[in-house]
Amino acid sequence: MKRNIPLLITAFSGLVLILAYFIPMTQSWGEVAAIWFDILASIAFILGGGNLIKLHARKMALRQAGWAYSAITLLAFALTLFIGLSKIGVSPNLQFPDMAWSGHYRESGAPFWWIYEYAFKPLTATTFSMLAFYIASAAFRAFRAKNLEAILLLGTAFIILLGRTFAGIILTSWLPDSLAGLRIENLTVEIMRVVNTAGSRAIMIGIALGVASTSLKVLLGVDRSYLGSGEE
Amino acid sequence: MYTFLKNLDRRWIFLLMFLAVAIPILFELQFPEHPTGLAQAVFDEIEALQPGDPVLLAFDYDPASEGELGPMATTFTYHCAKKGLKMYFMALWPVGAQMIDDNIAKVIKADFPELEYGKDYVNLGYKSGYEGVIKVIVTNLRGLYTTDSYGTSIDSIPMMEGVTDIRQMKLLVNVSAGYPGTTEWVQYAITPFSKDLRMVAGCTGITAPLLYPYIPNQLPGLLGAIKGAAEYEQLVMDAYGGEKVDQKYMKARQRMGPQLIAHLLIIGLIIVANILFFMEKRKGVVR
Amino acid sequence: MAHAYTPGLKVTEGAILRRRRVLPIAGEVLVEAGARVGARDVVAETFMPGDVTPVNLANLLALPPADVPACMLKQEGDWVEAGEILAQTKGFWGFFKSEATAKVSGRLEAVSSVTGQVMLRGNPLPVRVLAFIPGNIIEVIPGEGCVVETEAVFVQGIFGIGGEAFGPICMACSSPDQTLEAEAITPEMRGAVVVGGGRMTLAAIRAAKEVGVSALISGGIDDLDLQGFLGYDLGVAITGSERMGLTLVITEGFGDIAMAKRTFALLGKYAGREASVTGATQIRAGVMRPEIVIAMDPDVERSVPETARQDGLLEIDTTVRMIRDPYFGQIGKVHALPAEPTVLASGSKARVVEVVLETGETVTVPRANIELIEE
Amino acid sequence: MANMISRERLRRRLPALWYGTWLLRTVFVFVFIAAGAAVVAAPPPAPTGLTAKDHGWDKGTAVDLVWEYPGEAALDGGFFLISYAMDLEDDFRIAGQTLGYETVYTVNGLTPGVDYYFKVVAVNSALEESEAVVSEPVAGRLQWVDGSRIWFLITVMIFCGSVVYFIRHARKGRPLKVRKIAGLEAVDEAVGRATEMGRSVIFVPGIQDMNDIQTIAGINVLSRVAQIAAENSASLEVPTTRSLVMTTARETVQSAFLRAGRPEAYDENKINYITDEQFGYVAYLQGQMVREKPAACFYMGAFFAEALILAETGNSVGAIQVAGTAMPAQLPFFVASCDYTLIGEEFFAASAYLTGSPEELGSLKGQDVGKVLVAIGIVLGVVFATLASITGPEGLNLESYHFFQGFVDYLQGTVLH
Amino acid sequence: MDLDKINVILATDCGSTTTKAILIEKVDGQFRQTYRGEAPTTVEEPFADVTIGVVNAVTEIGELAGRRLVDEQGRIIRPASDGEGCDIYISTSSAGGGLQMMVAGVIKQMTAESAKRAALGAGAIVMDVIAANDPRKPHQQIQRIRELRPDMILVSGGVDGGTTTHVVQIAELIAPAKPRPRFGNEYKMPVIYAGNRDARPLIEKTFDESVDLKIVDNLRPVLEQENLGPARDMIHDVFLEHVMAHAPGYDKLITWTDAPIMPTPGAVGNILQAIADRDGINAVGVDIGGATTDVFSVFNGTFNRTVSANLGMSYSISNVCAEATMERVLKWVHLPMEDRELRNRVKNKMIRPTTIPQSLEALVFEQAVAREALRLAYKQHKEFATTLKGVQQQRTVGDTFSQRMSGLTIVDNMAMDLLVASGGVLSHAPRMAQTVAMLMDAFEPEGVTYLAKDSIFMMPHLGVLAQVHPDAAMEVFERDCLIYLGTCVAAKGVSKPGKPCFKYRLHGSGLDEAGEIRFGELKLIPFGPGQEAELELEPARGFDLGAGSGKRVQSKARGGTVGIVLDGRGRPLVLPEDPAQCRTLMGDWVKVLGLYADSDQ
Repeated sequence: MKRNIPLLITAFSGLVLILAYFIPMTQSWGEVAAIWFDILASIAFILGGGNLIKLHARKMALRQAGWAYSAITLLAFALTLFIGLSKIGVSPNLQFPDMAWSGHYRESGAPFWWIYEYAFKPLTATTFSMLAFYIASAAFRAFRAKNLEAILLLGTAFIILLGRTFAGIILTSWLPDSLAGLRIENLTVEIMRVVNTAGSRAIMIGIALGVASTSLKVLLGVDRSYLGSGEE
Repeated sequence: MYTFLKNLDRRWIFLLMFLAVAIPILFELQFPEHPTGLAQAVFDEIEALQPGDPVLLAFDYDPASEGELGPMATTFTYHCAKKGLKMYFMALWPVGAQMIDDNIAKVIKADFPELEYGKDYVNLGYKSGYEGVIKVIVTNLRGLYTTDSYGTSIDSIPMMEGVTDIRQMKLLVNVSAGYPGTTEWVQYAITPFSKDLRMVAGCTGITAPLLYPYIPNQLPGLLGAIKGAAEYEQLVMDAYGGEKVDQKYMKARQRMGPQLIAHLLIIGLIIVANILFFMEKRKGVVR
Repeated sequence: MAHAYTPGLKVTEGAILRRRRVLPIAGEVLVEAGARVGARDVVAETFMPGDVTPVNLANLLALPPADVPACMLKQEGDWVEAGEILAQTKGFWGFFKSEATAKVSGRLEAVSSVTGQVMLRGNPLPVRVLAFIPGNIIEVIPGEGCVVETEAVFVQGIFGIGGEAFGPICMACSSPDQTLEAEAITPEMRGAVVVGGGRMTLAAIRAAKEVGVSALISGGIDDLDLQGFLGYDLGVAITGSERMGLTLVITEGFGDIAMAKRTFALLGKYAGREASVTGATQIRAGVMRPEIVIAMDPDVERSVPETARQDGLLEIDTTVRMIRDPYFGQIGKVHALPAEPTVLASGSKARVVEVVLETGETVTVPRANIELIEE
Repeated sequence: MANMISRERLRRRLPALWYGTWLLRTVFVFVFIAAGAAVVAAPPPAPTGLTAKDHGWDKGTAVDLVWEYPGEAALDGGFFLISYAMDLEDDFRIAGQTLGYETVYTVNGLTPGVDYYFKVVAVNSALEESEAVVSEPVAGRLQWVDGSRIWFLITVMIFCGSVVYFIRHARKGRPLKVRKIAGLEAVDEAVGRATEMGRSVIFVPGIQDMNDIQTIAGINVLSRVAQIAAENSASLEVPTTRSLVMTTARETVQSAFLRAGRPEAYDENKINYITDEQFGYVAYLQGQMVREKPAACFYMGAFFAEALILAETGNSVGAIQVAGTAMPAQLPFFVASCDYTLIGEEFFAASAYLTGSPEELGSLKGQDVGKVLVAIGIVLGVVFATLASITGPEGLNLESYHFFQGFVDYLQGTVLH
Repeated sequence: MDLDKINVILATDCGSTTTKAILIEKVDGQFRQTYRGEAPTTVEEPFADVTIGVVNAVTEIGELAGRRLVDEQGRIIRPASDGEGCDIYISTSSAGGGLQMMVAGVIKQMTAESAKRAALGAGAIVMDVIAANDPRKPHQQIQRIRELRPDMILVSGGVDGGTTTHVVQIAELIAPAKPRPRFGNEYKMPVIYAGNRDARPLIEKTFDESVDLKIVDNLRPVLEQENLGPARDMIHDVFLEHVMAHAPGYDKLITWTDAPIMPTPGAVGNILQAIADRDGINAVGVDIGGATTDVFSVFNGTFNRTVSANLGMSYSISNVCAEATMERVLKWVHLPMEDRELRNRVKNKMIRPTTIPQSLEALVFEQAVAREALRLAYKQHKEFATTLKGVQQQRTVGDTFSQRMSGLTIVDNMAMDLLVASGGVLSHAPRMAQTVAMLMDAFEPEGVTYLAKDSIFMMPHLGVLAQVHPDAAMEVFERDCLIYLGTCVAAKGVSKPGKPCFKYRLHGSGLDEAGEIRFGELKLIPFGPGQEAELELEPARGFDLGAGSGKRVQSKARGGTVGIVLDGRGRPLVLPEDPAQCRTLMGDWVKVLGLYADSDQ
């Protein structure tokens, strides 16, 4: 039973979405299904938050290694949630000036905005920018002209890297207009447009078929791994 | 030297990368841009619109990718505002709403104080549900959106009157850093309604190659990363910037400096690594 | 090099058999020297330490292993019933409390603080040794077992399947070369040791199993039939532990081959008598062959005295059997014993023997390819 | 009356449409002027016999128009201008135009079930308009099947059919073979390494939710990883970025432990939701990796910028890493930093490969049929497009050009719509 | 001991059925094997004293050599004096089934495999492998440990600083099982611990007094590296101390020998390794017996040994046919044979293992079975002799589409220089060419490979001797132990029959021949023992003779009792599906090599 009901739900909603695509009459059913999904997706946030609290509370309770991190996480979570929900420091909406909570939680200058602007934003941006460092070290380690494929890849990489900057323009600007196609910035565009697109399309077709057949398996109940079951 | 490089601690590379990025920023290195076809196409798409045409600006990125996508979002907003288009902002990323707020504050409120919220632009904010949102709003906007980002009922927003679905938009402008993003917009909005909708997009460098296959039928124009942003910025500023361009509209071009040096550094590193590799090969370490 | 041929299998009417019946591990001997035992009497018994079931409490309670001993509700040495709570975590202000129950009953033998496992040892398992042959206990090996001696008709088979079995001899074939077919198996043969003639067919084996025959003895068997019965192709001739519900013994070999006349006659003579049969075969160093033992009742009869002939001597006129193709299974008398090695058809050189077959034909075969049989 | 109101309301609601009409008109006027060399002639005669009919096999948004033209056989250099309105008094919206020799047109973008009037005007090369002919009111009807998607439906049916066929085929016990995938073979090795080293195994199921097929494929691999971890009694951690993924991963891991015969070793506290925020998640993982130094890391799912950050960190702590993703952009990063990488389709084939079940293998085979279909389509398209460009508009044989080009158009316009 | 003063060496190998003795003497300044003797082994009742068999065998040599080796008290006379005694006496032993071990590790493919390698390398038979990732449930494993009665247990697991939990878990399986040793009910089971250093105190605590625990260095200190030496040495020590001491008569024998008694297969491995080290070659050795087949290999200095317990020519012949399938066996047969009849013959050989083939047909069939037994044993060997598993790979972008795995076999037929055969069916084949054909068909050597056989199976003796007097061992190995059969030249690659495969040119030692081998063709060039010729080879495109596809190779061909075989049948060697076609093909090959009397003109 625990297995069959989700399978039925999956098969049913999958079927509805397919029908909705081909049968104009049923188009609105598809919309309903999609809206249901949106609702579910929103509920997932609560599930996530609950687990977050449980995970870190447990860590603290058992005094596991690094439980202090958990304490900080929980504190930050609670603080942000409280500030955001209670709209501290938010001025009321102009339409409803009498209602203290009618303002928007993201109002600039308010504490929540402040958290976002001065804690969240720099932190995520910092993490993202670490990519640059890792690209450099990975390139140093892994880009070896070991075989023909690697050499081709290296050559392309150089062209693209240069073509994406002013260096490429300077390096080949001496080429006459009749050879303009060989200028690095134009080569870059051509590589992206022709070579990359051809390759990407092939991969995308393969992936699309893979997606389609996996979806079909899910619909037919052949692939139940998403239910966490190998066998009953 | 050989042994030092052979067992090079990655922290040295990190240091070099830091310098490669920091120095151009400090010295404000800047280079002219030569716009390529795709940036031109994006520019042309927006240019072709008439004042008052509705445009959907979907900002699907987050602070992490703000460095890469912020400048083009800013330029898009600026361009649309200059053209007098009606702007409908929305986001599929939770923090996308902040990105919209940022741009409204930075561009519209600062440089176009005459534009009125609700009449000339509206922020529909974030909706959860990934591509599901697109699927719905492409045929039924009001099924999902009852208020704008600030909780105002959309029935009381003048420019929302008569807007039932996003097929009424003259153009979709999408700035995306991943999923859900341009791919989903193309797949769920443009492809099924190719007769009704057009779209241009800006994306991170990493997702750009994936979007090329959609060019030009599903996606007439595309801005790839900071380079694309810089080219577009150049185009927009050449056309509308006037004599003195504000610093905030030069961000993309400013960021091309560090990019140049960083790219050169990476090329250098690869070359050094390969010299080492061939030295090893000659020594017979690697078979 | 006097033994460069295979000594024959024993087929004798009057043998003094001694069988060591010992436990695999030390235990208690239940009989005394001089006692008379029946074939199915238990002569020695012991208890193997019970099965050990490890229970990983660290996993069950989601605890670091080192914390497990502190959570134990049972101590080492305690008897735990299945379903009893073994250990319980202390929890945290009453939250996150969990407990682990035992899945099996057993004595808590050890608690490990490294792996978080506890060992539950179940009840000891009895191991019993039967006398196998009826007879007298002539020696008791303290703690291990005993030696049983009896006078008996003793027949060694070449190959068997299955363990020890008992039952009255029952002849199913009328001649040693008659193939044992399914029709020959009757319901009255339930629990009997059924003797066939030549080859036993798969249908006969199946019928015998159906009827509940205790053991089936015949001259030969087809490899494919054996495979059909076992369900797999036997790779190595080490048998005895199969649980097929039926013990099979073949006396001569694989293929369409008649039982030796003497064997057939001997078994026929004792039809109706209780026999002990084992199919256990081990063809390796320390050879074991299947056996059929029909014990004499010392009070009633004397066994036929064993012929004084010394076994193991290859002489002119000795009856031998060819045990390798191309003459496999044929019986003849030694005609000559050339001393010098001879080149065989295969090209190799070996010491040979010339044999006159029952058909009168004289053939030369390698000495390795004959076995002596007692006629 | 009711009709009128609804129309009225509709019109109010559709300022965008109005703008659209306005724009189109402007453009057309622009085009007219640009057409330049105007030859002065008499206004052309009006088209006659205009009939409007609901366009079949659609969702009711199109109407077919057919009319006759009494003037010269073709309107030389001119065109017909088609427009429509809900009410005769309303402004007619321009729907489009046809070249002078075409007297059929399909109007799109209508509201189903609403009556429209259609108007056709002939315009000559001097941009002189004829009298208009107006049709009877006609409404588009919502149909059962969307005809424009019929080819897509057929393709889907063939594809699904072949998947189902091969699944059945395989269930009957016909053997199907899969190529050896090093990355999946290496799962044992990676988990083994973690066990021997007494370190943990980290499995990252991508940063997308369960609705992404890649996440599902990742969960398939997780099932295997978890089983081996259970067999090895290795510690497996699954940090997730979505709570639904966490729930699914828990179910999967639990049943994998059950399958391995070690259900008691399952600890759901090792499978956690961290945060939806991409880089918050990355920060958590990086910290975890640097502190705990896992000996095996699996990255199976949809990845974006975090791919390289994670993989490089894992590489620096000496873990065996196996990645699998269908994100082409992240593949090079994974290849450079991981021991094994499952590329795109390999990743989707993982579940078939790992279970070896006939259903899964059959569906792989069905996928191959899909590929054949695509290949046939590509070859046909390329061949015909090439032929069309050879025979060319100015080329050898106009008739065959029309045939080829027609095919290409049909392929592009209808089949691939 | 002064090696220069050693002139007479006596060596025995106490096998499970016979004890073989050889005498090595210095003749004209060179060591030669001069005499050999044989006697039944006397470990079991009624003698129960191994030395009786040893003395019998030695006495036989003494009589043959006219040299008194055993004194009145039945002891071996040492040192040698004129016409009496020997300088060194050494021995190996595999009596009573050899050294039987159980090994344990954490992961079957990692530390447990290393432990298995250590045990096999030391000459043991591995009865079972216990691992943490064993599919058997813990209580089943415990049951298994209780059923087995190994001579000793080797426990490994965890790298240094790695897992302790799993190692202790393994110990917690073994300790309550209370394993009993095979010999002697009263003595304690020796357990060698060669795992994670950090777990030592815990291991000591887990195993109580009931076992005799020895601790040596971790055999896998890190996953990237194996350190088998200490464990192997400890196995030898324990073998002597415990196992030997409890076998009847061995206590005496130990005092007689001048070097520790080694398990027979360990000694064979030793000599092969020594020869490969000295000459810098890759060598493979095989010993096919009645019940088991041992394969030894040394590739790039790494020694590996496997025992295929159920692949043999008599006791296990039925198993070979079952594993290989009769169909496959019959592919090697050029005579028509009937399936049902053969099956029964196979089983009859199994139950009467001492018989020998009398008819040609029987010999052909037996050699066909031998090919399959060898092929399967070699396959198992290849699967076992691998690079280490669990090693982090360093990838570069060039590897995107060729992700090689670790744990690949190190056995490379192309790199194999020497293939040594021993065991009844190989060494006692009526014609040497048959041995060559069996080796070539079963092992499929590639490139240029020397084929040899062990004349009288003296590799074990020489293996021990190599420990004491390496030079003597090498000399005898070269001169008397190995009988060179010839050289096999085979190209790797597959093509269509009749297409060119490779061109060859041979010159030297009175030989000057050139020609071309076509695909599917086999050619024998007689070339006597002790001769050497220059060999120039030019493979066709798509064929490899060692230098890469289509690249020229310069090498040396060695003569032997058979000669030089040029093999254009392709590698891998593919036999036709159709049995009739296959039989014709075999008939052709039989004719070319002159394998059997029926093909002689």
